[in-house]
Amino acid sequence: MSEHIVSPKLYVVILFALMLGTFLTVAAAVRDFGPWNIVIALAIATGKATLVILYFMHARYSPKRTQLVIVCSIFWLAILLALTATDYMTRSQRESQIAPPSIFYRA
Amino acid sequence: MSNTPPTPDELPHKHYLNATYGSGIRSWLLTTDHKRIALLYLASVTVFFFIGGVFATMIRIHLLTPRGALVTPETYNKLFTMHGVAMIFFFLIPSIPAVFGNFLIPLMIGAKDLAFPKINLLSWYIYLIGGCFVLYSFGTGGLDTGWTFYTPLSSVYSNSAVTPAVIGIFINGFSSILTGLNFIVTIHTMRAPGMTWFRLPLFVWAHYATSLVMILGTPVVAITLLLAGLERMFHLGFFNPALGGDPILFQHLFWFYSHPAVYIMILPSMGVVSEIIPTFARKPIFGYSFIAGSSIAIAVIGFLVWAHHMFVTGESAYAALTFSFLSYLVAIPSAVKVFNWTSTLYKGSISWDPPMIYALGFIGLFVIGGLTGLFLACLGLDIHIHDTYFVVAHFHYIMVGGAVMGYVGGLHFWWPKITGRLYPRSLSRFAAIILFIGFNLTFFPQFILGYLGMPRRYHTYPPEFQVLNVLSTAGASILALGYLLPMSYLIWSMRYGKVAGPNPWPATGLEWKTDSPPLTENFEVTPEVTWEPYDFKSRPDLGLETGAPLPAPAHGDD
Amino acid sequence: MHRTGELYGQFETLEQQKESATLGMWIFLVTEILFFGGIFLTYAVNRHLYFTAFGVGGNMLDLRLGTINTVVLIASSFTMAMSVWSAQTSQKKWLPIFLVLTLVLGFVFLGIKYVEYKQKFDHHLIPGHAFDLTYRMNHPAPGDDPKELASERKEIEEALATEDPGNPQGGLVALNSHAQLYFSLYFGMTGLHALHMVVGAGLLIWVIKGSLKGRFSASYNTPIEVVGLYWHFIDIVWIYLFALLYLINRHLG
Amino acid sequence: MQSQLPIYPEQASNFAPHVDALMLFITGVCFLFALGITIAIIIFFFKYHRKTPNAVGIPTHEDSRLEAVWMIVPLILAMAMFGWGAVIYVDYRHTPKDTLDIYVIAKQWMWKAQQPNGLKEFNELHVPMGRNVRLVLASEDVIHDFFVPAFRVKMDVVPGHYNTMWFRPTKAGRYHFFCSQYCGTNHALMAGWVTVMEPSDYAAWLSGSSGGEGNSIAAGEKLFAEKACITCHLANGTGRGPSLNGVYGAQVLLADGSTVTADEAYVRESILQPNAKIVARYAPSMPTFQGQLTEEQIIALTAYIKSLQSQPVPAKGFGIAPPTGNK
Repeated sequence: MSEHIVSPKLYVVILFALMLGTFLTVAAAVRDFGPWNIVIALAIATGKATLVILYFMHARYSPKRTQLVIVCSIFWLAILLALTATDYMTRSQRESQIAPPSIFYRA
Repeated sequence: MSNTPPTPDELPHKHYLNATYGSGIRSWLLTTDHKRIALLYLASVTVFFFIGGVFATMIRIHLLTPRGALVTPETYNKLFTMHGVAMIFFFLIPSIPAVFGNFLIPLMIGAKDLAFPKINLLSWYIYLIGGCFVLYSFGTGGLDTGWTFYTPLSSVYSNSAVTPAVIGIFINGFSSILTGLNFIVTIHTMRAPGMTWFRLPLFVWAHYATSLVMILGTPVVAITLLLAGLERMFHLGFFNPALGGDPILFQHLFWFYSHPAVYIMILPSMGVVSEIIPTFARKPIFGYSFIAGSSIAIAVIGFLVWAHHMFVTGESAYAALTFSFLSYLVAIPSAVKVFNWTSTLYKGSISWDPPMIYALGFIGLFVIGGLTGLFLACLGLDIHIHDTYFVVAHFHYIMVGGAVMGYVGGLHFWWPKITGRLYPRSLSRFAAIILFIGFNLTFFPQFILGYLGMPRRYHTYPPEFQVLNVLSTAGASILALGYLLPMSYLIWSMRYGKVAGPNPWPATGLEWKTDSPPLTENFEVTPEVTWEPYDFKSRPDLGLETGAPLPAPAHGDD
Repeated sequence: MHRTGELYGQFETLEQQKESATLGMWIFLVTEILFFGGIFLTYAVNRHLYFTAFGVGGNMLDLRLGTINTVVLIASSFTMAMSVWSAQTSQKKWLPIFLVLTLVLGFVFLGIKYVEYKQKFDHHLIPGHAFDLTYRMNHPAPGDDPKELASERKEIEEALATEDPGNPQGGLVALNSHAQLYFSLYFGMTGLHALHMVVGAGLLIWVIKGSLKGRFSASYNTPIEVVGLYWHFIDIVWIYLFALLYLINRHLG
Repeated sequence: MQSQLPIYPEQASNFAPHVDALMLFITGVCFLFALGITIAIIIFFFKYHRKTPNAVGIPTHEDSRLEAVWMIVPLILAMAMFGWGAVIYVDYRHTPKDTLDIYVIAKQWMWKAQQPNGLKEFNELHVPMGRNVRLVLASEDVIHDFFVPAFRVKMDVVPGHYNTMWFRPTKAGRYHFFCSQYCGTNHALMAGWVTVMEPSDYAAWLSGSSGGEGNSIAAGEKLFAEKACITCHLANGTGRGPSLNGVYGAQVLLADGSTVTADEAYVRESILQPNAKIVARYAPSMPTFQGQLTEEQIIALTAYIKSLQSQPVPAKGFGIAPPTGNK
């Protein structure tokens, strides 16, 4: 197994990219983009995380098996979040509109 | 009687049991030999099995009369909770993987040990520490939340020792994670030359799938129980509605692990059966790649079905429909396995050795357990049978009828390898039949009880349910005999049993190509695999159908 | 099992050993992802349910310190990457230097975290009976920026109006209770993260010792590589924590 | 009437026949599968029993078409089960518009229900036959579950949420309801009776004298707590006084060995002159309430104790005399 050695130059470039990302995300957070604020914040965070995984953690140069492990972990995290969301995002609003009678309040 | 060719008179001169690294007990407690660690697990899960078994016995005696014959409501609630916790977290989940998986995976793939022997020992110690916490909880006030720890009952209202139990299960989770991690890495990197993925024994495939569930599911239940524990200790509100939290979220997180955990229990058992059936039918297993693939499919689809435990919580109707649909999908790979096992018997040369009786018993019970799962996955029907004895019967068919039957069957199959000795053949076949009958008598009436509407976890019940409860208790006493019998003759055989020789059945796996009991290093030289799995025809070394005498008898004492 | 030099007895070759160790660490990180996944899900659901209160809570964090900490941790990830490079190229002089730098940055991070926790304690933002979202607003310390306090007051008042319109007293109870959920999650998530940092620091000390003895080189650097993976993972978790905990609702402030 | 050993509960709601039909379908399919597998295994087991010790089996080759068949056929049957179940489920979750709403509150370990006219009931629920009834469920503490086997309905009662369920009773009678989500110590005692009445009877019951009884039960329960009766007469029998569950109308065993029927007069006497008739195994520790209760309050307390008649008696800590031989 010949090991791929990433050059320090590339590490410095990644470092600057990550710093840039940090300032961008703070700058974006203090402006109002409505519902897009959270999307922007998470997109930048994901971009930063991807850089760390690909270069600092050498995933780009790793064997297929390691890459598969990474994809699997993201997939299972997505299962956890998405399938739970099927419940929370489709809850019927009817229950909350029931006007409770007085018996529902404790004396 | 029929076949008593010469057997070796003594065990091999040197093996893992008598190899000394330092003195007596220390050589066991500090061992990194996967085979010795397996035996450490065997001893400790047996302890928990008997603790859980005592609780189960008391539950069944209590339910003899409608008003409860034995204990107070508080005690009854503690009994079924502690029965569940001991059996699920400390017996069923570690049982086959930690005992047989540990012992056999390196042998089966031709490795000297697991990839991380020290971590392997560490996971046993973690298991022990977790176990001590849980025993501490049992001893100081017990536990009365149900093994599911539903909030806010567990985090606010229960007056029992919830905190140490939750900590114990949290700690124990890491034992499971490390075991799974060790198996996956070992199967990936430690295979002997020639041992390709599709030459792996199906037992190894099943453990690969099990390990996936262990590493992907266990961390979620660990964090969930940690949050519930913190909630109880510091009055936080993650899952407590009085403080704004959502108790349904706890159930989502809990079942994300705890449903796949059922597959941690049953997949290894399926692996055991997939070894036993071709060995005793003496022909290659039918549909190897489908059985291997179905293990992985079960592990993956098993993660997509958890909210079928929550159909009556008021979860969204869309979520319920999604999860019901996905739950039906997981039935297909299980069915594939059953059909392939049955087809393997066709045109086989079937021996009636004890492991085979256990394996066929497993199929019978697993079929009932699996098919009743179809009832529970059905939305329209689950509303009625949810949280009744129907569910209790269903999961006992899977976990006890399936997983434990496979465990005991595996014990009979590999006992000669583990100890180097044989056990009484007729007695063990008798025990297998007793176990099968006792089990059905105990749990089949509970299906009817459930459909009649008897809710689970009731210490007292309306009198019209008594007849079926008495039947069930009667069955439980037969079942208890079915467990005590193997326990006693297996212990007896450790000293007095006939010497087995390296390959008594004979079977085709690599584990049978080394001594019984094996060397500490497993093999004198790293083996090279040139044959397909379960191929008896191209294995002249087994001495079958070539006119040469069998190297060793199946069993010779009757 | 016997050990021959750097090769453990269960392995045939060093390559197989390194492959196993790296794969083992990656799989461990998978479990870590799902471990944090559970608490992220708890966060997501509660944020979905109590959007306003989580916004108010998030704005009570110190954005300046949070940003500095993010920079510190990213820098430490960089020095860790450089340590791996030093080991791979047998730069035995540089390796301990980069490792110690990583460790120092890690401690700086934990120090700043301590300062933040201390602040929250002073402002009565620790979940429990003393929790009071309005404490700082009503008991300003001498050094507090009046403009900041005024915006905090305005924000709480706006939030009260949405929590329970027409019932400020009930609204405050609800807001406090939901903000407590936010802070429970804040302490839970950052606390778990900090715990991982402490474990990482322990691992770093272990490899620093080895590096001073000159054990690691181009032919044997598995421990450095594996510790590096773990350290980068901690960095990734923080990148998300920063976005989710500190930046929820800054634009309203 | 049902036989001695029924295998399904009575069918008393609109859902029951559909659920039972579905049950029958799934049972049939599963039975055929299990039968097929069992017969195959038994035949192979005997037919291919090893003839000679060295015999090996004849390899059979993997057949993708066969595998496909036994994946697709079960899948089709499974989808049929899913579809049928889904149809019934949608019916469960789709509440009709014209419902009679009854509010049900669960707490450890009892049920309270409030009828549309404000009438309250404890561990009892009266519903008219043929009307669509919607229950709105709330919990004061932990998760409970309202389960009526005869109606084939069940819904969790989750604190912090309002869950609803609906059904249309189709057969007059009294049916068990249970709490089927484990909720702590007396989970099993958290059960009661649903009474399905003819609509006219129901209307009469709602407005009639029994309605007053319902209100006085509520008042009695309140008094039971206010006057601290509840601190000694714990329902689970662990208190200093006997549990009052099931005592009304039963024979009470007294300290002197005699028995007395727990009727209204006895209850009244026990409240006003507690030491007149001491229950066996209990100390005379109850204070008198003479002059502290109005007549109305005594009637309310009596009505409440009467309402506990249907409650399960705890295993220990009750005053009821053991049954005598001739009954």
